Amino acid sequence: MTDTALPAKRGIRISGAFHRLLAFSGLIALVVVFSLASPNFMQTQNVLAILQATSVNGVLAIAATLVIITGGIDLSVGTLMTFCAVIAGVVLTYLGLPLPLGVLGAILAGTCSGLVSGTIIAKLKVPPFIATLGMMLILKGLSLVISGTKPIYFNDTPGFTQIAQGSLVGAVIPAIPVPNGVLILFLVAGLAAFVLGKTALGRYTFALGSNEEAVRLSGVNIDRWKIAVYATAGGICGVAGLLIASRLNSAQPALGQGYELDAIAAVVIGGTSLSGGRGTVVGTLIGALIISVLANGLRILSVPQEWQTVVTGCIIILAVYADILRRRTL
Amino acid sequence: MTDTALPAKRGIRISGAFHRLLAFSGLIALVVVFSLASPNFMQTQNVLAILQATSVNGVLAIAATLVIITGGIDLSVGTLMTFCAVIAGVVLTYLGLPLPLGVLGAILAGTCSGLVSGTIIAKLKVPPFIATLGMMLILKGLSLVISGTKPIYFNDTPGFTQIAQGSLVGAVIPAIPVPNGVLILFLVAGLAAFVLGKTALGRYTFALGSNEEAVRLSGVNIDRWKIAVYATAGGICGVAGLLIASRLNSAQPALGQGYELDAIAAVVIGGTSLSGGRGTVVGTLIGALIISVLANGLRILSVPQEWQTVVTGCIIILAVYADILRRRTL
Amino acid sequence: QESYDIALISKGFQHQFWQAVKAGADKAAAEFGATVTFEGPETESQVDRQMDMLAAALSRKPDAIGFAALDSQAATPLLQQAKDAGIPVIAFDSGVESDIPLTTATTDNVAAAALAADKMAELIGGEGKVAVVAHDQTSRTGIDRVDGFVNRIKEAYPKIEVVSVQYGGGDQLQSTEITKSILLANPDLKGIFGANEGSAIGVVNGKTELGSAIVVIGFDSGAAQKGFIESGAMAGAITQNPVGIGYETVKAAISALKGETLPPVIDTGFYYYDKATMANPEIAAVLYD
Amino acid sequence: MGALIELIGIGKSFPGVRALHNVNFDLQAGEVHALMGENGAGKSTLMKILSGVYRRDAGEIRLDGKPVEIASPRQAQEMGIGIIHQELALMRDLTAAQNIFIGREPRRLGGLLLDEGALNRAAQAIFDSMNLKLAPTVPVGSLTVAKQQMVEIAKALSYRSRVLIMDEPTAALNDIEIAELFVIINRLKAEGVGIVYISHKMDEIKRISDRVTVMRDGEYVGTVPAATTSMETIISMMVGRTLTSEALTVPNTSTAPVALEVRNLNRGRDIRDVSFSVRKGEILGLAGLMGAGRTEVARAIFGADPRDSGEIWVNGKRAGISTPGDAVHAGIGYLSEDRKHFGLATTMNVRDNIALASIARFTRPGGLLDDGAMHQMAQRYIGQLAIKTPSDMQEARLLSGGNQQKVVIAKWLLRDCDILIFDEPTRGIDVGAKSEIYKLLNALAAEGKAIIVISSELPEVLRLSHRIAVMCEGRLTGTLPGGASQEDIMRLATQRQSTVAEVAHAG
Ligand SMILES: Nc1ncnc2c1ncn2[C@@H]1O[C@H](COP(=O)(O)OP(=O)(O)OP(=O)(O)O)[C@@H](O)[C@H]1O
Ligand SMILES: Nc1ncnc2c1ncn2[C@@H]1O[C@H](COP(=O)(O)OP(=O)(O)OP(=O)(O)O)[C@@H](O)[C@H]1O
Ligand SMILES: [Mg+2]
Ligand SMILES: [Mg+2]
Repeated sequence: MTDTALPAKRGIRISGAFHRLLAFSGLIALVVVFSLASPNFMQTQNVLAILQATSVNGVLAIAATLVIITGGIDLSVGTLMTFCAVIAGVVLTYLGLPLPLGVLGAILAGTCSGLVSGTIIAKLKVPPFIATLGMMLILKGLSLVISGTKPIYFNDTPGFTQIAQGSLVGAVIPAIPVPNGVLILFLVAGLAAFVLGKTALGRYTFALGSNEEAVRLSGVNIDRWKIAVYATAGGICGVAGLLIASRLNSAQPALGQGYELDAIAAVVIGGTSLSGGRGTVVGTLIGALIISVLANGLRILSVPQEWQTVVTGCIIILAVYADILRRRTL
Repeated sequence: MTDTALPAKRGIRISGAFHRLLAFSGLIALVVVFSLASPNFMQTQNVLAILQATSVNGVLAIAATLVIITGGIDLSVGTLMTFCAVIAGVVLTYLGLPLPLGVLGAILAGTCSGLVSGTIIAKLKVPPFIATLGMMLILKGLSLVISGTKPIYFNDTPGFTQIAQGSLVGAVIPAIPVPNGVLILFLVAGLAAFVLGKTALGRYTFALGSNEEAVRLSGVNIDRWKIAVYATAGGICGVAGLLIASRLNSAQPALGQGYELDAIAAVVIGGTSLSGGRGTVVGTLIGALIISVLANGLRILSVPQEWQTVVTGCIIILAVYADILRRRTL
Repeated sequence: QESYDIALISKGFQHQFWQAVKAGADKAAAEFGATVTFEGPETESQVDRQMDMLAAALSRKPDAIGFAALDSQAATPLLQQAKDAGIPVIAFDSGVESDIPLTTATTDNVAAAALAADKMAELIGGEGKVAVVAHDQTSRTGIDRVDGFVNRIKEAYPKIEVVSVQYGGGDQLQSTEITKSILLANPDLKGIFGANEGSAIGVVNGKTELGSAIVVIGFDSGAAQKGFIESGAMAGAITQNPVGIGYETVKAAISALKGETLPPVIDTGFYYYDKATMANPEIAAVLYD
Repeated sequence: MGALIELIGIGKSFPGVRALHNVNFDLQAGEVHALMGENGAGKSTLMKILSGVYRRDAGEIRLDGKPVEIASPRQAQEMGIGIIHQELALMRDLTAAQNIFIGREPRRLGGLLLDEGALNRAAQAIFDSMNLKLAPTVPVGSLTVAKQQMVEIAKALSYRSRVLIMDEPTAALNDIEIAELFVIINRLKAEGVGIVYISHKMDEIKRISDRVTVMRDGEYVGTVPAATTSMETIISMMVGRTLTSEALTVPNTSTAPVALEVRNLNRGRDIRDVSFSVRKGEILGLAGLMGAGRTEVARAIFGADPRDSGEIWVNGKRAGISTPGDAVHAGIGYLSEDRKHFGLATTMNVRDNIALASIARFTRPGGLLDDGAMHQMAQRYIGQLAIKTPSDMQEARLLSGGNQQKVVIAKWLLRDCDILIFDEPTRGIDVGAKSEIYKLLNALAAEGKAIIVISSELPEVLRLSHRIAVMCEGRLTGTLPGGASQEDIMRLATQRQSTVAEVAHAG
């Protein structure tokens, strides 16, 4: 049996790597098409602009990925991001505390909000869709209340814009001034991939999405782990809040609603199933990149806005369809 | 054992009726609270206003219910509604054809679009979330393109506003001028409940959501039925398109995005599970009513808008939680 | 005989106001031999989406940029990039806290809304309850128009009370429902100010559905509002000059490209119009369908 | 020859697995042809090819001597080939009758409406013909696995096929129901229906089959007549060696401390005042008919369902168990009877499934998992239980039914609980592996663990139990010593409460 098992195992490994390579195919196809269509597309500045545009949605999508793998859904990622940005504004501008406390405040606010959602879902058994829809509205309202329906500017905290807009890479290699926001995206992605792949939290995330009842009957405290997943996702939304606030040098309290759809779209385009149990962070990153490459490319080509929407819709369906075909043939 | 099965069956029937009665409890609680808080709330006119405000979202939610029972999701209901309204505008205003053709055109446009979504989902195996997200964007863009990004007015078709705003009931009983839009909502609800309960299409709708693979293994052509469900839902969105166009006496091409969330929320508040296999039209109606009672009541009480959002979020969670408690104790 | 490539980044796209701005820009483009693109985010709160649009426009290396900032500060780094690349920037609709834009083609929304308040006071006889249905709680135009109206009432008309200010996102249907709630909660209401086109249409819809006779003052134009004013359902409306804004923006951009100097502000003006004055050539010129 | 079905040289591969290679099989009208083989031998795969679920890679299918292509379940149905799948394929939200007639609902008003009355009557007729007491209107999701299986059988019968494939139809049934099924099978046989019968219950093969085809590792081994071939021969064809079976030896555990004591357990109508105890080193068999409430007792002890009253004492201390987590913490493990819904995380791999109850043991400080140790652990159990899988990274859903069951068993072995409750532990497991599991349970008992075995197979209960507790209608009707006779057990298992019968009669 080992004789037949071994080559099989190797076969799987190869096709695994091959898979991952091909998963980029939709993205690569888009990049190639746009590069051919416009000489401006592949210029450093534009590539950086695309990456920068991906950072916020990418981080939100990573948060959504965790939750979706458990078989849940998080509609509150967008407004939670805003809420965290507002909290950072309160800490830094209204209270005048130093930068690290603002960063901590935002991430803590996100984690706490995630704890609340998670508790409502795990303990009260409210379906994730409803619990996070409710939280989405609550956080949206609270952001307006706390900020007094006005943007909070970070003019008193000079370093704040550096969080997303500065470039540590640019300081070393001036030719490619990758903004810190993009670094943070990759950092968060790396961390999330690590958590999903190597830690108990990650293993339970997949297990919950695969068969929650089986996990419960294995003696696992599923409530605790579920809450942990939502809290982690909340913390990640806090990072997204910092990124967007830093990019805009302000906490815009009305922003955020509708962003959950883009985030979830990135997750699903990236091959994560909404029914839970499967998913990868790399896929989500690719999904987020597909969305922003598409938006940027169509703009660069000066496609009229109403047609941009049509084309985006078509390409999203085609990209996912291509991915399905690929998996089927392999 | 039939001996034990029979009383159980009776038990289920009784608790079934009881259930349905209690399902209203969240709604009734809201109504009671608002009636006590404001003398204006329970006036005929305001009740009619609430019903009228439910009509569009209610019809969309019924469309979404069908799809959600199959275990799918339809994000395109909002923009499809707009698209159908625009088609009605083209038929009636641009082409100057008679009213019935406009009605037919809108419903046909919805059905065709549903056919397309359904085909993408059933034949290309694209997940419903992606397929309908794509359609949402495509339809949004097409509405703008077709209308030339301008509203289309129905001033040349005098009867058009009567579709939603006239009152057949009022003509008979002048004291309660229930707008036709509300009648249409209940008509659509009745039809949908009938289809779900009594026809093959309804049976397969539940069966698909319950265990698609089992249906396939039973030799049923699941693709055909799935497409039929999406097409039916599309047709219902066409009705919603007529309702909104009639209320606004115009097809507003920019409207529609975001409406899907309210529709899906109504479905889930109404107790239909997003994982498919279960759901009722009555529940969806109650869900839609809860949403509009809440919005109306808070406005009547002149609650500041940012707090309206917060309170809405809380009450949605509480309403669903109350429903869960009720089911647990029964 | 080159054709200039001008990118306009606006605050919105689908709304009639922005379509009118676009029409004005297209008109100037045709006149002066330029191509313009026109883009704007979904809602006026999506500041970051606007940044992405501006960044993409910069990557395209247009000859000039027109920019209607959703937030007065957020775009500063990108505008600096434009300046460094030698791309002239013209602000329109709202100003930017920056000296990079060469000029700003704009309406004074506060003053325009104050005029609406004056007209409202006049029409309801200087006393009673009024309400506002606006489009956006946090956008510049939303804030300015609500503040302009409410503050003017407070300052000049002590016997008038603004009982409710609610926001419907500029969505006609939602504004209709809001209006109905306000009317039902305040049966003695005298008038409502609809602070943009969608809100104003919603207010009239709500009023007609309930058969109320309150005074409605709208904002902007469009076929529906013009129709309402004609039929008397709406008393009158403030109009800006969106076509003029678009036209002046493109014209200013081309002047800049030709090296001409520009005034710091191009005031495109606003007017109050009603059934009587609608046909005046001066007014008719700034109304759009 | 006039064979109804001939499968010639069938081959089928899945990524990483060669499931079938050059397999031959033929079926005559009016015969019961048993298909035998170890877990993962390829029986289900072969039958899925015959019923249009999978496409074959190689070989030929002949129906009435003519080559045919079977591209979909529907085509198979149209050719008169019906199948009862090993993994239940029911729509849990629909009623029993709706499940049976899915796709063939009686209509009224010219096809516009479903005729629900006719549907239920037709289902009732089938149930009656099966001697099955089940309301057609009951939602299938609320039925126990056994009753779901009966619904599947009813569904297959309703097609009136010429060829009926039964893939482990009796895995979840008890003796009485099996007897009913065999009556049906004999009737069908007399009507000229050809039946393919897959089972791991060796006694059944002798009772009903005419011929036996044996497969091993995806290959055809041979076909023999059932009547004249000894069981040992068939088993050695399957396993490739002869098995030795040990007789039951009941150790003296009367002085061993009590490990688990259940006092006055109550839960609705399902559990009524159940009390019993198990000592260290003892295997307690829990016998009863379907619906007797054994599963309910096990779930209540384990904290999977809330109980109305009753106490659970572990090692002389009262254990406050309200969740499965509490139970596992107190040292109790429970292997569920329904592996698909309550046992396996089907989209996860074999390794993670085995580790599922013991993740904490592989977690290093900081929450990091020791994947190397998990791999070694998984390899150990894959070897010990002979789990047939290409690697420990294979998704559990891709394993054969019996191998999935082994994975769930491995999960609880790894967890190393002091008290183990096994609910139908050998469901769908082949003879070879079954005897391995019996040895394993004996060894665990010898180590001093307390074990409760729930089984619907009386021989299994008798073969394993040191003591046998028997349940009927939620009550414990008696406890028998190990080695008691089947008649004694059946007497207790049918000891209904007279009052209950009266109430039911009045209703
Ligand atoms: N869809 C699939 N993908 C990959 N491997 C599969 C798939 N289906 C079956 N297999 C593998 O094919 C082999 C044969 O499986 P099959 O289900 O036919 O076994 P079986 O003889 O029915 O076993 P059991 O008695 O346990 O039910 C097994 O090794 C199984 O893991
Ligand atoms: N999910 C359920 N919902 C409602 N009733 C149930 C459910 N599961 C079981 N029951 C009922 O509980 C009682 C006992 O259940 P069950 O058949 O599992 O007992 P058992 O002795 O374990 O039988 P088995 O022989 O199947 O192991 C039966 O009356 C059954 O109908
Ligand atoms: Mg099998
Ligand atoms: Mg049982």
